Amino acid sequence: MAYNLKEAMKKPNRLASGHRMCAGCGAPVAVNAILRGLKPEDHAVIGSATGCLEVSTFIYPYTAWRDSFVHSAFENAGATVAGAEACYKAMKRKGKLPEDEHTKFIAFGGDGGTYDIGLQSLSGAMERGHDMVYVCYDNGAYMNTGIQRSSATPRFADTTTSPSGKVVPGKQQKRKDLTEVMAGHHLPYVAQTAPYGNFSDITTKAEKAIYTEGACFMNVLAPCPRGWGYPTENLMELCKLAVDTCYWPLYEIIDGRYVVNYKPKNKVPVAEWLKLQKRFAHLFKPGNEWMIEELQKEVDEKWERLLELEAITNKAE
Amino acid sequence: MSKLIEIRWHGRGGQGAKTASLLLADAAFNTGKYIQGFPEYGPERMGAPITAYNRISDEPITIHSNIYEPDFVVVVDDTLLEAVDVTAGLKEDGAIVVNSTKTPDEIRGSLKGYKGKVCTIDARKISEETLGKYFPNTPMLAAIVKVSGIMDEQAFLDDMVESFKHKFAKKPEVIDGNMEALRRSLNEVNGL
Amino acid sequence: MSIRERLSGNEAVANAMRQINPDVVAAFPITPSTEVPQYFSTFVNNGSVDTEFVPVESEHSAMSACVGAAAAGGRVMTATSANGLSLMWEILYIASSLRLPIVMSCVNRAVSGPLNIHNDHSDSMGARDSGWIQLYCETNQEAYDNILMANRIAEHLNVQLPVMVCYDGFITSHSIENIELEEDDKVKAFVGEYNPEHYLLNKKEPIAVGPLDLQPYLFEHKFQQAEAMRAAKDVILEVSEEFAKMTGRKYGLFEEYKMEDAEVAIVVLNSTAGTAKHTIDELREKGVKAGLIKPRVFRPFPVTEIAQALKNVKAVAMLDKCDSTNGAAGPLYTEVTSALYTEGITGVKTVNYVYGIGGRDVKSDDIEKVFTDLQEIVSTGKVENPFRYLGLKD
Amino acid sequence: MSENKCNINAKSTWKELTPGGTIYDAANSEGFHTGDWRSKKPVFHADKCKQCGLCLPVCPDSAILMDESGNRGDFNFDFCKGCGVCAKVCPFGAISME
Repeated sequence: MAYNLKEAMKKPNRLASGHRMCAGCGAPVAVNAILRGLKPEDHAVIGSATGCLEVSTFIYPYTAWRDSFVHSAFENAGATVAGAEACYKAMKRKGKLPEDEHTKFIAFGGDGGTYDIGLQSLSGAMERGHDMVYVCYDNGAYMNTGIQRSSATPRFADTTTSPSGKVVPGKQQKRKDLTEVMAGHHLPYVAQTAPYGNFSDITTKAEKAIYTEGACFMNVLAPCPRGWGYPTENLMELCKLAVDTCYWPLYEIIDGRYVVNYKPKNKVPVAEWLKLQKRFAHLFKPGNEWMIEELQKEVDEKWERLLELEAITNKAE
Repeated sequence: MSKLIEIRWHGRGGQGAKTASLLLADAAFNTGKYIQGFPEYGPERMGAPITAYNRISDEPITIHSNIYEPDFVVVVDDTLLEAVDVTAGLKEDGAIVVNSTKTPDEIRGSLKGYKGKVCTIDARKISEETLGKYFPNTPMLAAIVKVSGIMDEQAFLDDMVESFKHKFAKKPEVIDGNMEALRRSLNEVNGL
Repeated sequence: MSIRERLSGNEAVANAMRQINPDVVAAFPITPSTEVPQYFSTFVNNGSVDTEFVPVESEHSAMSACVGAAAAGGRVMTATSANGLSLMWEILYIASSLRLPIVMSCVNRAVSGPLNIHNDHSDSMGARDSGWIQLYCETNQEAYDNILMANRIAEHLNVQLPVMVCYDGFITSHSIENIELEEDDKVKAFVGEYNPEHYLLNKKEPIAVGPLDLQPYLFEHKFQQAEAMRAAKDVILEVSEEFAKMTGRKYGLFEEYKMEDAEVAIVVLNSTAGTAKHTIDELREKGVKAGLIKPRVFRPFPVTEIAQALKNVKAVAMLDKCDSTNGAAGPLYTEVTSALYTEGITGVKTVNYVYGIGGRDVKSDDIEKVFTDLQEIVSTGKVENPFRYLGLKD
Repeated sequence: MSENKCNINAKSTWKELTPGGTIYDAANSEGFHTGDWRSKKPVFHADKCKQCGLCLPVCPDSAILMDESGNRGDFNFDFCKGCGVCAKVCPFGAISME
């Protein structure tokens, strides 16, 4: 069914109010948008890696999760949810669960729990093909422990372990492209998305991922006002610019075929996105223009490559 | 037999000394004994010397160490005599049985002055003539049954035909050859 | 009627798992436990169980998947050794604190480094305070029997804790020995169905597992866990009694061997206890009043019972296949001496031997040497050095 | 709004806590109010609202009340943390931060 914002919003918020994420945090916005991809009648087992999302949504004795929820550790959301899914298969087979009941399995992890410490667990769960969706909410650093760099942190960003110092101006390495790493797992469905516009992109992709059989992966941009250094009200503007600059392209990979969902007619210069964030403030000091140029070059190259991948994978047989 | 019998096997990785020790354990088990069968553990590599052990008794066995003073030693490959001290700790009232074309007297010279009984068996010849290929396990199994007297020979043969029927359910044509190899081996041990 | 068989420890355990037919088995290969998931995956692929087997990419994920599956409401089992257990470390504590009744066979092996694949107890002893019930096994028979009892113990409402069944790598795991197996239908009836009260897959009651548990709560949750561990003692005895009715094989918290009139005794775990029985039989023929205590239940530790069992001996040696490297004694010594002191038993001389590290073989002669030392301690009334090593080349 | 049915609070004894910290009462966080985190308060101007719905999905705290037909109403100040994201996305100036 075609996406309709108001219809979608009639669904219950499966991440309930009363959680303790920061004011203006992108993660709960992304999570609820993902969970609106669930059919209301379906039950879900949701797992989370240790991180902001987990420690703010299930503080004893309060849970914000309307579905069943499991948290174990930082680096094992993939394996933990995979275990629950395996149990579901076994219990269904043994007739221990009602036949007409459907349970879907979703794991959430931040970029720390996904790109870095949890990458092995994620890779294993995806490769084994558990019927689950792993959703990375990518805010580009270890925010829960106080904004340390991750492999998802953009180049030159100032973090507490890649400070912009007198000699070294912020993080020196390019960010890992995890969506591409997951594409290499030959999954039936991989998507990159962000809360954007009327949320059609994110919720439609979530629905596809949740109801595609097998292991699916979604990488979702989730801005962090503290870590990125911007006033809380700018959440959606930062999402929009990340997409419009092509820093964070919206695309999906369906059985290996790339589909770029949004191609801005006029690519906005990446500096427009950077300048709203304190973590990039040093890039705008005189003499540091080269850093912005480098980042622009990186964004352009990756965008061109993405368009090529789309062309190659959609060639008529 | 009421006391505990301890047997040590010497072979090379890939020759089946470990399998032979387990087959002996099986045969003894099937005649009602308490048994242990275990190799000296380590990364098993083709060609490297390996050791395997058996304990066989009419009473439950509680001891769980390796075997240092065996009653019997089986050497599956006589080229090991150069490399390994095969009679180390071997009881003088026990025996060693070596797979070799040589006579017991010829072998005794390589055994560092062991004074007990030395037996040989030409497992290659028996194996090739009865099975068409070189599988030293089967002849060596029969040889140690003969030399040690740990079980009645007919009971052993009766048990083995059953286990071959099970093992070779998909190629019953090899059962006769294997049984022939066992029977010949029981009769062709030298030095008894 | 029990079935007379001969199996290796790993074969026996895999067969017990086949008979239990758990919902999920998640495991990663590591010597010497590898055969357990190997045999078990054969049962899965031949259709003799309807378990979901998860061939994970590491032990960390093995235990994580077990946590997910157990929280989901399944009966869950795994196996590992040494470094595999080390890699599970973090999740061992999570499994027990979330009160998930996972059953693991821990095939004891030296933890690296340097790398060694042979038996000692440094792996499970390192995990002794991870909140898991620990059962130790002398033989393949005991490994089989303890696995059959483990789910019942773990799942008991007064317990709800994971259970680790420990048996010696290679010595027990790979040696073929005689064993009595129980019929499949009897095992099925004994183990019963697992019906957890709260579980993730219950759509009617969605639950949340694994909170952030702050200062007002964690202490109380840990106390609940400690209470469950204390309660486990009675549950283990109850289940063991029921097991004895089915099989005739009796298990307590520990086994006492010729302790009635023993003057000198050793306390030792697992397969070495068998060798010690052999030695004790020989010494008894020579008139030495030697005895043995073989703890089966190391967690919870039977403080009162073990102290009472030792109160009449003159000297006792604790043999540890694990050096705590605390500059003093191994864990078994520390536990037993602490128990004696707690029970006010001060007349028993105690000595520790660290032995068998990295697969160093333990002969009957070695055990005999310990008893000789104990007799000397009795005759002199002195323990020159309580922290000793057995079988060390020095 | 669901209450914290298990009645667990910082004074609860060990006997009163749920084993392992498992909670059997999904979404009971709705009994925990985060409204007092707010320093700025959104004000809804119903007269300017065109019911486009764009403010609804952007609220991190699901603190915008909605009727059965999907039309938005006032804020749920039990949970609104005052981040201002809704005010910024409203194309019609129907929300102001005060």
